[in-house]
Amino acid sequence: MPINYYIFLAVTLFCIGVAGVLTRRNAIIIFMCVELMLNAVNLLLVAFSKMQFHALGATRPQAGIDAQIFVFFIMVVAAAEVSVGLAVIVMMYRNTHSIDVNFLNRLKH
Amino acid sequence: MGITQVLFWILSIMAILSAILVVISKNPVHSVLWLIVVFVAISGHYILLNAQFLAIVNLIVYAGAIMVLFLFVFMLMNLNAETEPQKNRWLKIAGVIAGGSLLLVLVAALKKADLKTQLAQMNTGDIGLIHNLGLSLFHDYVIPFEISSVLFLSAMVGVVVIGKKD
Amino acid sequence: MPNQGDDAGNIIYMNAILLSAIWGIIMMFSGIVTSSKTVIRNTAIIGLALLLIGNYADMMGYHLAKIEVHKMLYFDTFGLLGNSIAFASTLLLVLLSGRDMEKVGPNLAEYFALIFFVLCGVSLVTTFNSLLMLFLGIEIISIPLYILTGSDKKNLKSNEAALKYFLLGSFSTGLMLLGIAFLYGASPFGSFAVDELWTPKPAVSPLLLSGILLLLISMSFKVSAAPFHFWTPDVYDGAPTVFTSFMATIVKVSIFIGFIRLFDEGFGQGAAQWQIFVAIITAATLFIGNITAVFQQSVKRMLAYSSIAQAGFMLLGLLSLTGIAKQGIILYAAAYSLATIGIFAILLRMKDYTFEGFNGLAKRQPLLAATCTIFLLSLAGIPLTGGFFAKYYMLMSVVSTGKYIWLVIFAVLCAAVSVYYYFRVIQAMYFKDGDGGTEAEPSAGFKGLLVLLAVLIVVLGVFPQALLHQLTSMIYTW
Amino acid sequence: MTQLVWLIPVLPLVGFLLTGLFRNYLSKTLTSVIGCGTILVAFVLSVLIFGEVRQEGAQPVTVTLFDFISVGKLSIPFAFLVDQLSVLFLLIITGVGFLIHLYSTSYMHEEDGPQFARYFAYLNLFVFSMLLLVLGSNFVILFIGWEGVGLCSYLLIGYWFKNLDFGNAAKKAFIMNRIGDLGFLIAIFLMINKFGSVDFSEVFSKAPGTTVGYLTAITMLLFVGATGKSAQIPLYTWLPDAMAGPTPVSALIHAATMVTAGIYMIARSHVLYDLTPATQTVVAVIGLATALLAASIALKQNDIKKVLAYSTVSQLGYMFLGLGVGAYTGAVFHVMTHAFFKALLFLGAGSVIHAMGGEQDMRKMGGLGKKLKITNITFLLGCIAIAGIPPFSGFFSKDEILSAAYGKSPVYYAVGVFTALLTAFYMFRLYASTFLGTFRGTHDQEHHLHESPPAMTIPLIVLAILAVFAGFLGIPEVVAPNAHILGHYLAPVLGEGASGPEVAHGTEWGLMGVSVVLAFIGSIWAWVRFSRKPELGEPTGFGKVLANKWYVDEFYNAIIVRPLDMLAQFLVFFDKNVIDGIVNGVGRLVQYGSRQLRLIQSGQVGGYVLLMVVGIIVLFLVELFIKK
Amino acid sequence: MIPVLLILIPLVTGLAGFFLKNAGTARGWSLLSSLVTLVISLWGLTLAKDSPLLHADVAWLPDLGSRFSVGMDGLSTILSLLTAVSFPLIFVATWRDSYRGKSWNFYALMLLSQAGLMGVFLATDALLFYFFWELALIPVYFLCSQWGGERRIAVTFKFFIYTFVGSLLMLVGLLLIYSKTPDHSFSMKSFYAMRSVISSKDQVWLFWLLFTAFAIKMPIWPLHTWQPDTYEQSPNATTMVLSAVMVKMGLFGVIRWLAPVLPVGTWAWGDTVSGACIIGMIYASLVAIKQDDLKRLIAYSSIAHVGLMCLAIFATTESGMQGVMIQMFNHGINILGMWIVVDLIERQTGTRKISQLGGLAQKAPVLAILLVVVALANVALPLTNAFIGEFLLFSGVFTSTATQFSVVFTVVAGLSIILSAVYTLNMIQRVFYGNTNTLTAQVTDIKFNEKVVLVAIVGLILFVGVYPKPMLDLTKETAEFILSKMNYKL
Repeated sequence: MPINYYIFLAVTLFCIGVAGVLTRRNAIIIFMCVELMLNAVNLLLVAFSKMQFHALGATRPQAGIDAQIFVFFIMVVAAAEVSVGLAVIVMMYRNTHSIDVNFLNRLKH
Repeated sequence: MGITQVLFWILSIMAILSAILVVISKNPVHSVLWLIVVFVAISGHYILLNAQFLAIVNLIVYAGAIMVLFLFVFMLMNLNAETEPQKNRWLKIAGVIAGGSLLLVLVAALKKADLKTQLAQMNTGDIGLIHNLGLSLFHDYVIPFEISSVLFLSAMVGVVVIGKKD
Repeated sequence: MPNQGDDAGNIIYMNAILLSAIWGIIMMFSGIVTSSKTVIRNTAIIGLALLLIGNYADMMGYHLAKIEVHKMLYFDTFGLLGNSIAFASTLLLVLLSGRDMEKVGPNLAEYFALIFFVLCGVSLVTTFNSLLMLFLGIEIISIPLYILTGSDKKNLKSNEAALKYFLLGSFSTGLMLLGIAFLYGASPFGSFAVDELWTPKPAVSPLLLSGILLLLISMSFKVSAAPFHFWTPDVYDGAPTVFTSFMATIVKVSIFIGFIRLFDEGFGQGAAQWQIFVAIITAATLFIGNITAVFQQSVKRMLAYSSIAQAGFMLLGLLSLTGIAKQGIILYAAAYSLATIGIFAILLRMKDYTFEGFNGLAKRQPLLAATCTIFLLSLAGIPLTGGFFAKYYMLMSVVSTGKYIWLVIFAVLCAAVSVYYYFRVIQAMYFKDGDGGTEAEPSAGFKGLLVLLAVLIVVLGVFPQALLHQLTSMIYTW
Repeated sequence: MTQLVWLIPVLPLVGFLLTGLFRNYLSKTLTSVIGCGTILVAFVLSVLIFGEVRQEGAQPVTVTLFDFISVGKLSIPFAFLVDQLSVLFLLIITGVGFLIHLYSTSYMHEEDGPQFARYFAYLNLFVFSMLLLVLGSNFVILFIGWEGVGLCSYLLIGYWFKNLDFGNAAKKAFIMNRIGDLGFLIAIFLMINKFGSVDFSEVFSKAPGTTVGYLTAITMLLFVGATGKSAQIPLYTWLPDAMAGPTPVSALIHAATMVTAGIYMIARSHVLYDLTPATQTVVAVIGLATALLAASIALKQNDIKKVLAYSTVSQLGYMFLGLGVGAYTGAVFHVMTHAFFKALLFLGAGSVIHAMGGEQDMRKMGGLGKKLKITNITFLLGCIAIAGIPPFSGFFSKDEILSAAYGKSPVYYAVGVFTALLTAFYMFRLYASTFLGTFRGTHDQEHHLHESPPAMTIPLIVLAILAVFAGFLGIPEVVAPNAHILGHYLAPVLGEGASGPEVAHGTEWGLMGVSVVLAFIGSIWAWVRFSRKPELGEPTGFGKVLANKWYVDEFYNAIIVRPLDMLAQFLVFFDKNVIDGIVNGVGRLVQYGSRQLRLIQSGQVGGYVLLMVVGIIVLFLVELFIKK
Repeated sequence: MIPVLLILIPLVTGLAGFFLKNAGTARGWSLLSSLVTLVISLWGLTLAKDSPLLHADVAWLPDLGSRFSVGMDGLSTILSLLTAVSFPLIFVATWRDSYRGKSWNFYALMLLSQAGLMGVFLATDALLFYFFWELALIPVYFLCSQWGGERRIAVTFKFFIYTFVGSLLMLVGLLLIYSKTPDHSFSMKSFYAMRSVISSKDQVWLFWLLFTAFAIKMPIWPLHTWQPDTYEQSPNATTMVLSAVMVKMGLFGVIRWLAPVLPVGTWAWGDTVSGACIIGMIYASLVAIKQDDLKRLIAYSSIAHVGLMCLAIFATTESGMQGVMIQMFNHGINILGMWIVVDLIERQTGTRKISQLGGLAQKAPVLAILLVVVALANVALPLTNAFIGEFLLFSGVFTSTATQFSVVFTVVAGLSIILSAVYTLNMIQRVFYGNTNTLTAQVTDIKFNEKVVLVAIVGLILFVGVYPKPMLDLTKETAEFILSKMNYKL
């Protein structure tokens, strides 16, 4: 499979995520869109890992494995982020009974 | 056009469509569900790329744990379509345009890439197998592995600090 | 100096990382063991002192454990000096404002634990050798910061700041990861090692360039460079002041050191390819930071903008990437952190954070006013303070490359603008009358520490190389 | 002896310092003694030196005191030049100066101690500067004296500083002098530029090798200086106002000595002028015009001192005419005689004013002759002398100039002689309306009238004698060959041809005749007319124009003073609003920018992300299109 | 050795001054310190030109190619002497001025500014020079904004930022030159060698980076607007420092760090700058005529005088150069005298408005006489020091070969002589002559300390005016040296 298919697929997903972040007001949805972006990256990384393996596998049987491990770590981090993020959002909700980011405007200028 | 290609296209379209649905669906819960679909599709890609371990992890961690967490939160706050007032239209359009043009520039930047020849090797190669991953994870990547524990610790402490009543 | 041997980078001197992680855990439990704030604070102080010592040991080549790191980390004087500055600044911060942390909320032990974890991340970011470690480091720094920002739970501003920080932060993480992915795709060796990213190919692959660009953007976000600085004023303003001080100094400068490392060792050869972007970002940062700071009414928010402006100056070092630039960044880190910590410590003593709050401070608290003046002068880059040489090195580094002279001139003009808002504080303190709420009489120790800070700044301003003598040898080997 | 010449200026300086510093402690007598004594000694010294200089073949001596300014190749010593010309002026200055000091001791007696001392301090300082002026061996020293005398005249005119009009007069004098001085200064720079020196001998020796154009520039500029100092058109208007000062001051500074500095300077640098006929013409014309203009104005003045002032201006005009036509001796001769009779007249006027209790308006005088005998006689002699009636001194000197002028061009002569007529007329108008007829003042003035004390009358008498007989120092060739002692004496400095162009003897007799006749006509006409019924009413028609001095002051005001004033006013506005406005504008711009720019910090996460994305897009666009 | 002392003494005593906590003590302390400084600088005068005591050179920032090197040639000597002379005079003259609040800080800051000034004049290392350049400014900022008039804060702030912009540009300029030095050194020697290294093209634009700073400091029209306001608003003692000494920093900078380093640039812009100077002279003189506030009047007259000096620098002639060096000293002394008189008048009558004064000569004859002498020096009357200076300046400009407009320049500039006479005499007349009014009725004549100061000043004025030789000898070599560097052409 030509790699740039995967590149474009990933980039597309990524940009959909970005668009989501831009268009939604619900903090959690925004956060989900960020997760979507991360997954796009994961996909890309895996694709690249196979590409590298295809290119260098002959000389280095381990070639490309780094990327998959990286993806693993990304998932780890994402999990941590989600826990913290949701905690923050919940805290916010407790105080304001809203998770609408448009109401986040006490701090400005 | 072998079976792999067909699957690739199906999965890709599925991913993109459901991703779009994540963004546009009014009801947060639907968004979550669509996101899960996206993850499934991506896991499918992983399998195509013969990265079984990641495919599984992706399903368990993301589609399983994380998304469920999201759902819980939504339930907790019993949010539904009505509670999210719409952003004003112009900002929405601006957002879409911005996202679209970002896509454009990225594609424009990358299409010149001399990667036509480069292939992502499909459904062969054993680097994606848990055996190899484990080996290198606990050998070359032991340091980051240990370090990530710090990450979890801090996240844990954080959630405690935030969540605990006082 | 260390790691010049054949095993360079493999045997690592990770005292700092180990200690910070361990002490983080210790702090966690200290909360359970004791409820005495003093004990907790002192434990933290001891920990920080140990960190400092451990890091110094690193530099001297003594280490707790030999650990194979497989090129994940790479230790050089630059990074280690960066560490020491971060640790020392934290120590001073805790000594000066430890008591104010107690006021934030009940979870003092946890705050300290988080701070230690951040320091762990800091020492990763200053010594990473693999994009993975950079990513982890940055996340380990960010996640506790989200919490610390929101740690004043009842305060809506604090909540809001936390949420904003979190959303924007994770967004930028996404950008960074995309960049990393591109870099990996472009890497000829299929590796994340920093020194294997650049392709010596004649034609630079667009993949690589896009990757660099995305990393530049996400790092700019972390060091709050325009136009990716938007989180900074709100977060700094909303966060509890003591943690703002922590973020604005330690975190920012250490990420800067990582920034420099990444672009120097990763993409140094290809500087011509991306310098223009750095130049654009620098100009924008200087402009927005300085101009916007002029009209602020709250000193705290003004300092937020000023930290953006200062970042703009540090970016000049990234632009030139010469030996002088590296020295300069270290010096800048030191001078800027010291001054900012000092000012925030004084700000914490004030009843109201507006400029009016400072009116007549010189009458009420001559010493506070005097030291504060020195800090401000340093930030403004007036000679005889460390700030001057910090800026001087930055300008020098760019000038010595002979390019981007226009940027240098633009930078000094912005520096002139910066004088405007820094001196507004001095004017308020000395030349205006009024009682911005009579502050609690600061303790002798507090005063002593302020004086110490001031003296340090002046020493840096007269003999900057007292700090840099270690680097210089290294610099000239390049 | 000559080596001691430096004592001559130093003595008055010492006098100045003593009287100046200790003015609160010195008694008036002591002050007078110091003031007059120093001058007297200086005078004696001058006489001694004169004794040496007048011998045949006495070479000019340069006495260098110390190195004043030396920069690069230019070296300006502080040196004095002793030769016939300078010594002659020494005599006049110290001699007349002494008499006037003496006179002042009683004239200024009403002043209380310190003020009295201040007066003498100024006076001594003036003598010092004047001596510096004539002794200087190069143009810079000359210039130092030149400005020094200007300063003293400023101080003395404004001596009664409580009266602001006097102050204004003083200021006017100083500033107008300054205008002239600028010309002088630039002339000096021209010399430095060309000759690399300002030393008389060097400059004069190098001058012939220089282009006429350059020399013309120098001479013209020097002349500009002279017009300032010696009150010639266009810078003469300060002199009449200068009468604000005490009368002895007018006598010394504004008649006898200072105002003749211009003549001295030109005579001194006659070498240059001989080389530049163009300038000579200008000098002559200006001199003549001044003489006529001033004389015409003098016809209608009622202030006794004003009349004398304008007559001074016009006499100075004569001297410049003399210089212009090359009759340097004549000019210097006239300087001398003028010094005598004009000083005499001023002092006489002073005596009158003294007697009248400060009254200066002739219309309130008359018939004073009976009361003030000595003053009357001496004043009359003075009038005759200035009117140019032989064998009084004025006749010879004026006649010498006029004949030379005729030699140059009959027109000069015609105008000059007409001026002489006017001179005779207004002088006797003055005399008649003051001393003849009946008294027109108030009663207490009348019974207060008295002759002045000897301290005032003695100088009058001495000056009268000089005014009468000084003429015989310069008897024309036609009358007695080789009898021109002065010309003979000055020959080494001014050269043999310094009496101007020769005129056939017959014509010269004729010329003398004409001028004498006119002088007589003028005098007698005025005597007859004004001794009976002096004019008291306001002048009308042309007389009014004359009485208002041809409205020259008003004219200057309109074309120079007021425009400058308006310009200055405008510049003040400009400075405040435009230049400073721009500076402040920059500051405001920053403020405004700040106020606008902080609005992008909208507080909306969405907005932030949007802007960030836009930033990313922009960077990528740069990457794609702009970079290479 | 000596230069180091000249910098250190005021610095140390100044820092100590902050802890005196007593107005009287501080006053005496600062006077003492300044006197010691004076003695030392006089000692320096007695030494031979090549005496090792006149130079000091210590390693400071090896990696930056900057050393703590100070030295005294003719130029530095004359200006450090000016600094050393003026401060005691100022302290004595303003002995009776009282300052609100912690007045000991006032004296401490004064001493610090003296240290800064000394450093500026003595530094033979460009970076060190810049260092002190800023240091001299900071204390003045505090002095003015703390103890000035009612508009002090805004005005001083403007002054500070204005000059700061300039000096930052200068820093960039110095850096650029430094980065081109082959031996990477800030030393004067290496800088003076740069004139052949830096291409004419670069010199032409580098010139402005440096000159802007100097022009603002002098100040040259049209960058002068900060000056009258600042002088007006500053406390008198500070105004004296500003105008007597600080103004000279700009001129000094041009002579020492601009003209010899970038001769081509200097030649290239000579006419432009001279033009500005000329305009400034006439402009300032005319504006001065219209001023009612004594301080503003003197401020503008100072602008005019400085314009002339700057003009002479760019004439690059020997007499011009020496004239500038001497005139810097003279102008400092004279204007100091003027300020002292103003200070007296203000303290006694409580006003500086010329229109409200009058008749002081009756009340204070001594003051009147002394002022007249100073004022005459201000209009450059012969036998006063200023005459020597301006004579040399004018002849320098006139005989200049650097420009073809020398004659025009001289003549137009000469007009300012006349104008200066106008406003000076106006001032004298309206302040001292005429009759007294309610304000001036109870004025008393000057006290002992003021008399001492003014007499000293008048003495200096006359001595230099009559016997300038020592000064000329002092500056001769330096002037020739600088010119030899300036006359270099690429």
